[in-house]
Amino acid sequence: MSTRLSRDHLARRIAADIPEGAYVNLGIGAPTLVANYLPHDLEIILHTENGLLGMGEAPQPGRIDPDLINAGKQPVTALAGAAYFHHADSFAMMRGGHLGVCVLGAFQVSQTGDLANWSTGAPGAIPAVGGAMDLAIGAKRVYVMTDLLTKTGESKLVDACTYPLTGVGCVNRVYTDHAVFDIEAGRFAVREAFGDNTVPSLAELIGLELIDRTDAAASVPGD
Amino acid sequence: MSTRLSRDHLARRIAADIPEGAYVNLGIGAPTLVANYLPHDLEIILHTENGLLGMGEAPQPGRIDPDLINAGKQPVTALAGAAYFHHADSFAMMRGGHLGVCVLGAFQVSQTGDLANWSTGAPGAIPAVGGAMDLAIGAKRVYVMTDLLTKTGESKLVDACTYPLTGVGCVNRVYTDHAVFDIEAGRFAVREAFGDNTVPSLAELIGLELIDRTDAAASVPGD
Amino acid sequence: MIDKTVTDAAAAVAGIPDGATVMIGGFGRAGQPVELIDALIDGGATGLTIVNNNAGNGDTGLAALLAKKRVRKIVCSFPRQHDSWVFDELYRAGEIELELVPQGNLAERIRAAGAGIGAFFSPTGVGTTLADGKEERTIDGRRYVLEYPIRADYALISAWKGDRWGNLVYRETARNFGPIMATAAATTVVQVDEIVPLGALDPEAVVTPGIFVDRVVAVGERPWLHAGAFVGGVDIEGRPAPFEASGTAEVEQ
Amino acid sequence: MIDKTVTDAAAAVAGIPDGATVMIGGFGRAGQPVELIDALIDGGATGLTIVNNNAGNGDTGLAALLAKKRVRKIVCSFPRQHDSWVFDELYRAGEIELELVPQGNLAERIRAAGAGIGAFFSPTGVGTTLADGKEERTIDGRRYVLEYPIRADYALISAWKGDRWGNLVYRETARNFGPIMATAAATTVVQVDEIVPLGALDPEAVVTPGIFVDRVVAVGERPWLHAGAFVGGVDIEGRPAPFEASGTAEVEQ
Repeated sequence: MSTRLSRDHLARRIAADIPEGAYVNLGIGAPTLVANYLPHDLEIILHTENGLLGMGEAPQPGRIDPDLINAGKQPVTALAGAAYFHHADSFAMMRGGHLGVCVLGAFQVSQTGDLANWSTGAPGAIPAVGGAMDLAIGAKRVYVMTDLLTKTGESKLVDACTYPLTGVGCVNRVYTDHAVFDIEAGRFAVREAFGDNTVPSLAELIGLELIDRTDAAASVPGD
Repeated sequence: MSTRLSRDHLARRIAADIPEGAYVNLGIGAPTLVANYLPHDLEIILHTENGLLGMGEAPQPGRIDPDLINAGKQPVTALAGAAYFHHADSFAMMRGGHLGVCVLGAFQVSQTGDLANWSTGAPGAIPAVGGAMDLAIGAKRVYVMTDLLTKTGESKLVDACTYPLTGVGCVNRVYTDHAVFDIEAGRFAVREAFGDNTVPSLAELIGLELIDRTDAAASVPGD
Repeated sequence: MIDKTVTDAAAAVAGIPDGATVMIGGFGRAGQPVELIDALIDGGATGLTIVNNNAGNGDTGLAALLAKKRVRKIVCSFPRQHDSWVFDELYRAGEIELELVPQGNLAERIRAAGAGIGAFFSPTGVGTTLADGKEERTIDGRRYVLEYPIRADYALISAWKGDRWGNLVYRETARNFGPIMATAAATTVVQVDEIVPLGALDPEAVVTPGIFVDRVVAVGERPWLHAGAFVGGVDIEGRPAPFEASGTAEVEQ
Repeated sequence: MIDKTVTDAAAAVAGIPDGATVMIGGFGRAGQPVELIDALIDGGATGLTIVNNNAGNGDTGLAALLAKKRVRKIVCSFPRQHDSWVFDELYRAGEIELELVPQGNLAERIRAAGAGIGAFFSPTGVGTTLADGKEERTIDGRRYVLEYPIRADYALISAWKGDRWGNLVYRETARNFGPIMATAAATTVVQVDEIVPLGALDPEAVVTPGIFVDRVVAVGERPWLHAGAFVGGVDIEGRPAPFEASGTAEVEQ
């Protein structure tokens, strides 16, 4: 049994890779946890697709403002220095490549960087895509935050996605509970293996050949 | 010698056709005169392509504000109820068909409604188009204000334009110093002949068959 | 004198015919023009095509319109939510048609309609099932799909303050789709908290110039404001909620 | 701490290389970033491609840059004006290349670059010589030409006030091309009258969010303002001008 990071630890790990001054969009679900671990002494500007740059923390219960929500429709606050804008401008910002980083959940990521995170394609399921496809192709760096394995033990890192795609060749890095992977020329490259995970043990779990980049110096991603 | 309206009288004549509540863009040059004859008791909202709805009169000399100009780069004022916006929004407003009326000058108008007003095509001339092509295709009703004849006596109303086009099939009405013409199914229709001009005398000046609509009830253009 | 104000929501939505395409502003509940939707329900129009980011929340507003079976088709990006049970049931019963559009393409297609753009190449959705059957082109080495404008007969939106010329300002993230929908409909109808005198809105801060607006109706101040200032004391759905010092907020996810 | 402010115009334009494409804001003189242009001249970069609505007025600002023969090509909608003698002479001598673009296509192409749109179908210019060689398509019975984005290496723009995050507000029609150029350049440089504390700009009224801005420099209050209020007393070129009660303004046409 290999070491697995808790979801909160993984959020902390991702937060550590986000530099001061970055413009960041955190997808709904687990990625929103990353906000809890961004250092308070650094200025990192959060974008929410529904028209706000400079999103702050959740309000106190008595101070909920139904006009001020995030993409998950949760109440939020706005920082000094925030700006509001309409939806066409908000998605122009995303599509135009102005966001430095987005963090998204995933059902599957392929070794060519394809992302599937919006639909299982199950018959009868009600589809809903929201802004996922815009984020996937828009941010300068697209990070995925996910468990490595499904509940039934299959790898979410795959040769080719079987679920409907969100974006083609768009993922730069995958943060999983077992390890951090970069996408390098059509292959997964292990950048950091957590605990007793090793490149060979990860390759066995995933069923793909992996590049070993665990000796690479920790890099600060550009934004 | 036929009766000719002065430029100011023609501006007054055009102003009389603009209903309250209309959103209007007046092209640079002679069309700007129309503003002088819009009734003060009616609210008519002037658009200037450089980012203002609700343009007012020229300022007093000591109150010139270089930040507040019209498309002709003359100093103007802004009315209560005005709004500023950037160039993409301003031209979206034009291109999207939201302006009710624009009034443009012309070198030539063809009987199919083609407009030529931006270039004589003379060799060595420096071309400049500005917003003319956007206005020509954008406003719901495109009015032209012009002398009927050039200085050398040729008709500016023509079978087909010989000057470079500004827009194709875009003109709805031509206000000239001799008469007012509508474009009807590929022909000029005389709507109103000034003074001793008649449909036959106008046809002779222009050299084209004209439709006689001088008995049509004066209509208020829609916006 | 130009006066686009009308006295009540019924007058504001008057004339919307059966079969109309109606854009409805809002992102979830924020900016949803609930009073206009209620008036639309009362007006009886049916067979509608609705354009909205979502497909209704809870049992009010857009969800209530759906529940009355007035909607033939919905164009949206994110129908499935924890509180979209009205839509979910209609969809599973095959009683409503869904056109699913990625949110940014939805916004840009609405803008394109208002801006007179015939079509545009978007990188969003390329290679996905939502681009099936769409024209694709590679420009400067990047793949794009061709997207067409979305126009409407009516737009029903919610703003914060408006004047009799129809100039509008919004409030926080309730701005969302309002400004672009206002540009894309033949008739734009707006509910505001308050109609202010002409000149009271800063011309530098007007978000929707009146040229895009046809009718404005005041519906009174939203419950979490008092005299224009935020006072809170509501839950995320805007219902008055007495909070204990130790209380926890009801939070959607 | 994020601090995009720089101490002087020279630092603001540092690094602009020979051959760069530089967008310069302004419509005529309004909103023209004269101090940044002067710094660009002092910096010595040459062989530039300039994107601006016009091609310079009088002998200052953009005209001065042209006069120094630093500009290889200009992309604009309206080069010929009563005071564009610098450009006129260069053009007639064949010393500058001109790409003439209808103003709305210029604006929309700049916006498209900032918004990640690959190309768009515009009705403007259809059937004219300015559409020669462009792809044409009829959509829903209307003719359109395909227009591509205009991107830049640098944008030099002028705003009224900014903060250290780069949030900007503009003043009146000096807003013009600033907000869209800010989105379309790899590096956006802004001159403002004044840098205000973070939080001093109303988030509802910010026109350019800081995400689009890289460097901000304060150049002092424009001569026709005092403490943020309009006081006038200048001519249309912004020069102090003692006006008689009976005086006439110098007016451009």
